[in-house]
Amino acid sequence: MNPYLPYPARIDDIVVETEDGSLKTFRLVLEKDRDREAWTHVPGQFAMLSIAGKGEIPIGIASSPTEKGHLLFTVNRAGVVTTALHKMDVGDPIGVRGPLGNGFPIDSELKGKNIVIIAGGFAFTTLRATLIYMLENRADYGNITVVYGARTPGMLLYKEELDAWQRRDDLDVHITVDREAPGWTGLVGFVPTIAGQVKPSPENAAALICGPPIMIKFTMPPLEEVGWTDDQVYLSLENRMKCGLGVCGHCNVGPVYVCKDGPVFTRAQVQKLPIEF
Amino acid sequence: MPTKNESITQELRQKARHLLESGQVAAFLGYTSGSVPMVMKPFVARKPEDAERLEWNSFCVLNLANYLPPLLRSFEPPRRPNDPPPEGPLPKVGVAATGCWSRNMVVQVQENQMERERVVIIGISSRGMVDRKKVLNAVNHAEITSVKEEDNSLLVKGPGLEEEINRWDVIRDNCQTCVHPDPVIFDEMIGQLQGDRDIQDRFRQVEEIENLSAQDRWQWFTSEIDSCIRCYACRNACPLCYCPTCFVDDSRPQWVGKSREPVDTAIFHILRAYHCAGRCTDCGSCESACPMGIRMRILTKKLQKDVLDLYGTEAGMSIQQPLPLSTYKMDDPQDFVLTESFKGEKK
Amino acid sequence: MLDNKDFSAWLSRLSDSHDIYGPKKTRKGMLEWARLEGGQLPDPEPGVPKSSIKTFYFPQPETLFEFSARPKKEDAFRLHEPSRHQNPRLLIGVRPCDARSVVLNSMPYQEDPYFQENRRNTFLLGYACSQGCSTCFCTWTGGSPVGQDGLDILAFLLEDGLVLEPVTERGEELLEKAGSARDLTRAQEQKVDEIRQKAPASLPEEMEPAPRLREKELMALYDAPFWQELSDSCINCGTCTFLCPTCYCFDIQDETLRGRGRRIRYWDSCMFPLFTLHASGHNPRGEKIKRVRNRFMHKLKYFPDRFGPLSCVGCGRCVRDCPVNIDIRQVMKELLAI
Amino acid sequence: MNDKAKNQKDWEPKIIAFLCNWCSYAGADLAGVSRYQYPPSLRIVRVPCSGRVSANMILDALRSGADGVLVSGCHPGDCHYISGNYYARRRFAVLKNFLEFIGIEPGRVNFSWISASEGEQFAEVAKEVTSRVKKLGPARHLVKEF
Repeated sequence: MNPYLPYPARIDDIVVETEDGSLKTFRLVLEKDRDREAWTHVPGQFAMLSIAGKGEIPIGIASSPTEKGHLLFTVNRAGVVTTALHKMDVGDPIGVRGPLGNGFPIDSELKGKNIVIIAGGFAFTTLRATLIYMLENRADYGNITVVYGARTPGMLLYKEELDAWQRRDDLDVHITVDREAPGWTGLVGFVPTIAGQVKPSPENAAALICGPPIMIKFTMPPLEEVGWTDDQVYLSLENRMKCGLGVCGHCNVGPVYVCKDGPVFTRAQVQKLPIEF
Repeated sequence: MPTKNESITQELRQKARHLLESGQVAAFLGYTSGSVPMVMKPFVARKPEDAERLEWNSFCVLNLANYLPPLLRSFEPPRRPNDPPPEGPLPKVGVAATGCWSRNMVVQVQENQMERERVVIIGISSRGMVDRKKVLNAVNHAEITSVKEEDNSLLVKGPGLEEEINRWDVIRDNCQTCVHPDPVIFDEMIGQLQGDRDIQDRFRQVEEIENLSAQDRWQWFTSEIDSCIRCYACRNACPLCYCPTCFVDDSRPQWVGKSREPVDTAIFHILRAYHCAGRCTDCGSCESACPMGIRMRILTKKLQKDVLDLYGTEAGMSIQQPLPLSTYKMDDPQDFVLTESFKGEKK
Repeated sequence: MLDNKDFSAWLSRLSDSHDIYGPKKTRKGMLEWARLEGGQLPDPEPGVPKSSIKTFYFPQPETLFEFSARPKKEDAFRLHEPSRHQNPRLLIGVRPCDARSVVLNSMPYQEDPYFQENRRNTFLLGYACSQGCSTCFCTWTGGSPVGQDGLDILAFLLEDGLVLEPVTERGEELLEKAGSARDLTRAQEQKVDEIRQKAPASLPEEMEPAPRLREKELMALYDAPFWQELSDSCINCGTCTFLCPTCYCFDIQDETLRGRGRRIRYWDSCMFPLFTLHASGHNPRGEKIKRVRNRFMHKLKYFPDRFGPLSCVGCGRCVRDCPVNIDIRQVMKELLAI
Repeated sequence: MNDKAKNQKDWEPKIIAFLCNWCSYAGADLAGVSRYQYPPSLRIVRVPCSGRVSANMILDALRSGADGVLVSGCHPGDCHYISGNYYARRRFAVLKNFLEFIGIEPGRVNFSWISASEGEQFAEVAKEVTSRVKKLGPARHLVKEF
């Protein structure tokens, strides 16, 4: 079994997520029955997407393992590979290598806990996977609170699902945008501010926080104020990755490899590392 | 009786200490010795007492100008690319400079990599630096554990080895053919200026290759670079190579493969050298830094020769004189242009 | 015991079925790996060749697979692994430090099919060092100038030939084909014993830094003040990394050429700013000091924390060839003093 | 291109021609409109100015398998950007010598000035460059292979 060989896959559907077109969600289907059946992942894991002649990029898996038959990846257009990917059409061939990394501890530490999901911008992707998974296994978790924000209403991901989640009564959802916008009737304010207003209780709880470093930095003080500790907070790190197997050396932060030991770490773990992420 | 370099060392320490003590500079950039004979460590003295660690000898082969722009930036308040430059005078840095190093500083000023006002240059007229590889060849690659330097000789010792080598025999090729050993800009001098040297065959190495057939030249070029491990020591030792993203690292488009394959290695060396055209001062840093003994300096020397032949100028001789490839004349030679040679034929 | 003539004859026979390499002096006078043919012997110079043996395990570049370079066409991801039919390789004159690097590199490369296949396919006949060089320090890193780690056969060079000791089973099988081995004379036996005893003594005293560094607190080492001076002199080139036998980081890239493509991996260095640069422009190790520190911390702290030993075999190549004389021995001492 | 194709008698070289938008590209256009015959070996890349053409681009063409390169711009004095071709002239003079110094055959990399009105001239240059490159045979030195 050669871990460097991608599974052949095909683009099954493409959704333009944001108003500026910089984020698209790709629905991929593995071509071989064998690969499709063998595929299993944990929310929070990622995979390497391969475009022949362009290269590979690590992308968080946005679909939950409970969504069978396909994989979702929400991709920001940034470098060589993502730009090429954004130019691709439904039906185009693509390679998938993975799943890689550890994922959120959905079946261990998080089980039975109240869950607080805090996300900013396009870092929501693997948290979407987590949320879908938890909703499918609703009884395994306590209260679920979601705080999700983007710069503008048009930059929010998964808009239809957000609407559906807001209507559920077993879910406490707070969607916010940075500034007032025409037609927006929801919350206005940065994610840390809203998280401070929501004041989630740390009692038997875990927080999963994904977003730009600056958002994470300012989200922590209001949480700490109400008693959250670093080992209750789960973060997902992003570093440049190449092999995804903990060999090539690109993604190390001190002694850990983000691709293999992570990308999910508790904040307590992260605090012990050099700030190289 | 101290040797010339010992005297220079003393004076350098004294001047550096004074600059640091008086607060004229925030740091002084020089050399200190390390753990391996014949390899010196570029060293930043930040406190007056650090000045005592400065040393000057014939093994100061890397061009200190290479360190200047980043060192100066390290004393500036952090800012983002589009932020305005900070107000008020910024801390200065002192630096020792020979002829070629000072000329590279001129180029850096011309290319807006640093400001002349922010460096205090202690000029040293160069007596030439020693090529470690020549010394190793002289003792047939025996192990050397210590080298003692006199004004005109090196006493080389190792297990079962004790040999006196004539210093000039092992001076680097670029220093042997150096015409301008004196610093062209400086604030203070150590010792005297010696004036331009009269070198008859300064381009001999280049001419030898020019005289080969195209096929033999290609043979020479490829065999010269075939041991390249693509470590980029030549590039990183070069004060001209300051691009935030080097062409070898460009990904859109990717100009050159990054692995150790002959074509990619060749293109790397061609473009690296070519990017130095009209800017290179023949300081020899690239060659001295190369762990594999590649004489890539011959490439830049060829460019230097042609620029001199065609446009009559050399890089870094004065801040006022524009770099030869950043300027032009209406009547620059153009026999190489096809349509011009047609004209010639028609006449 | 084989005399040089028999040794050469044996190599000559082996070269029908094996690709044989050994250190030879180049025209520029440096010792470098070269293909040995027709019973040629390696040059018996002391010390390690310029390049390490990692290029045999971790070629520059290694083709991971090939594909059609038409990303939007049907056949884009019909991958084929490169054909890797090659003769077994025999490396002669490997120094014990280099041989040990293969063992260390195997730890992170445990599940790497390319590396492991190269390992299976490469036989190492080592030469014990009778004398350390001034830049050698294998005894500091858990190795020995007469060490066997990673070797298939260990040889002691005597004036009139070599004493060959099998280390692995496959080494023994190879040796069986050597034939015409003579029994050791008393004097030869004594000479081998003498090398075994005196060689380690010619090197710096053992100091077992690995366990001591493992005990130290990571961030205390990370925040040590001496990194600044180190980074002041460093030019951030890849000389140390690329000559180092235990630097194994790589980059992966697709190359395309007239409709064909291949995915290759090739050496990369944590000294290069691009190594950690995100597509967004953010760079976790954007400053030189962080990169310099990372290389040493990886070798001396991160790797030992993960796998036990240092990721360094004390071959001294980086010490010998660093253009600015950054010396890992001094870094070790600085770290141990914290 | 594989060796088999290269050995064929009817080998036609591939020549990358970097033509400036304002003069040489228009000149090439005029050559076509005026029905001047020239060999089909040129692959034209339109660039804003001959000053835009860097050594990187020329070497990239060779690396990708071009048998020859032509860079053509406005006549000195006619540059749309006043001085682009003057700078280019210095750079190319040095580059051409340098490539020959490392063993690239003279005639692989060529430069010319062709104005928008010189259609015939363009055809002539195209013929000349093609015949030079044909004489040299397929490029091998800097062609990437795997």
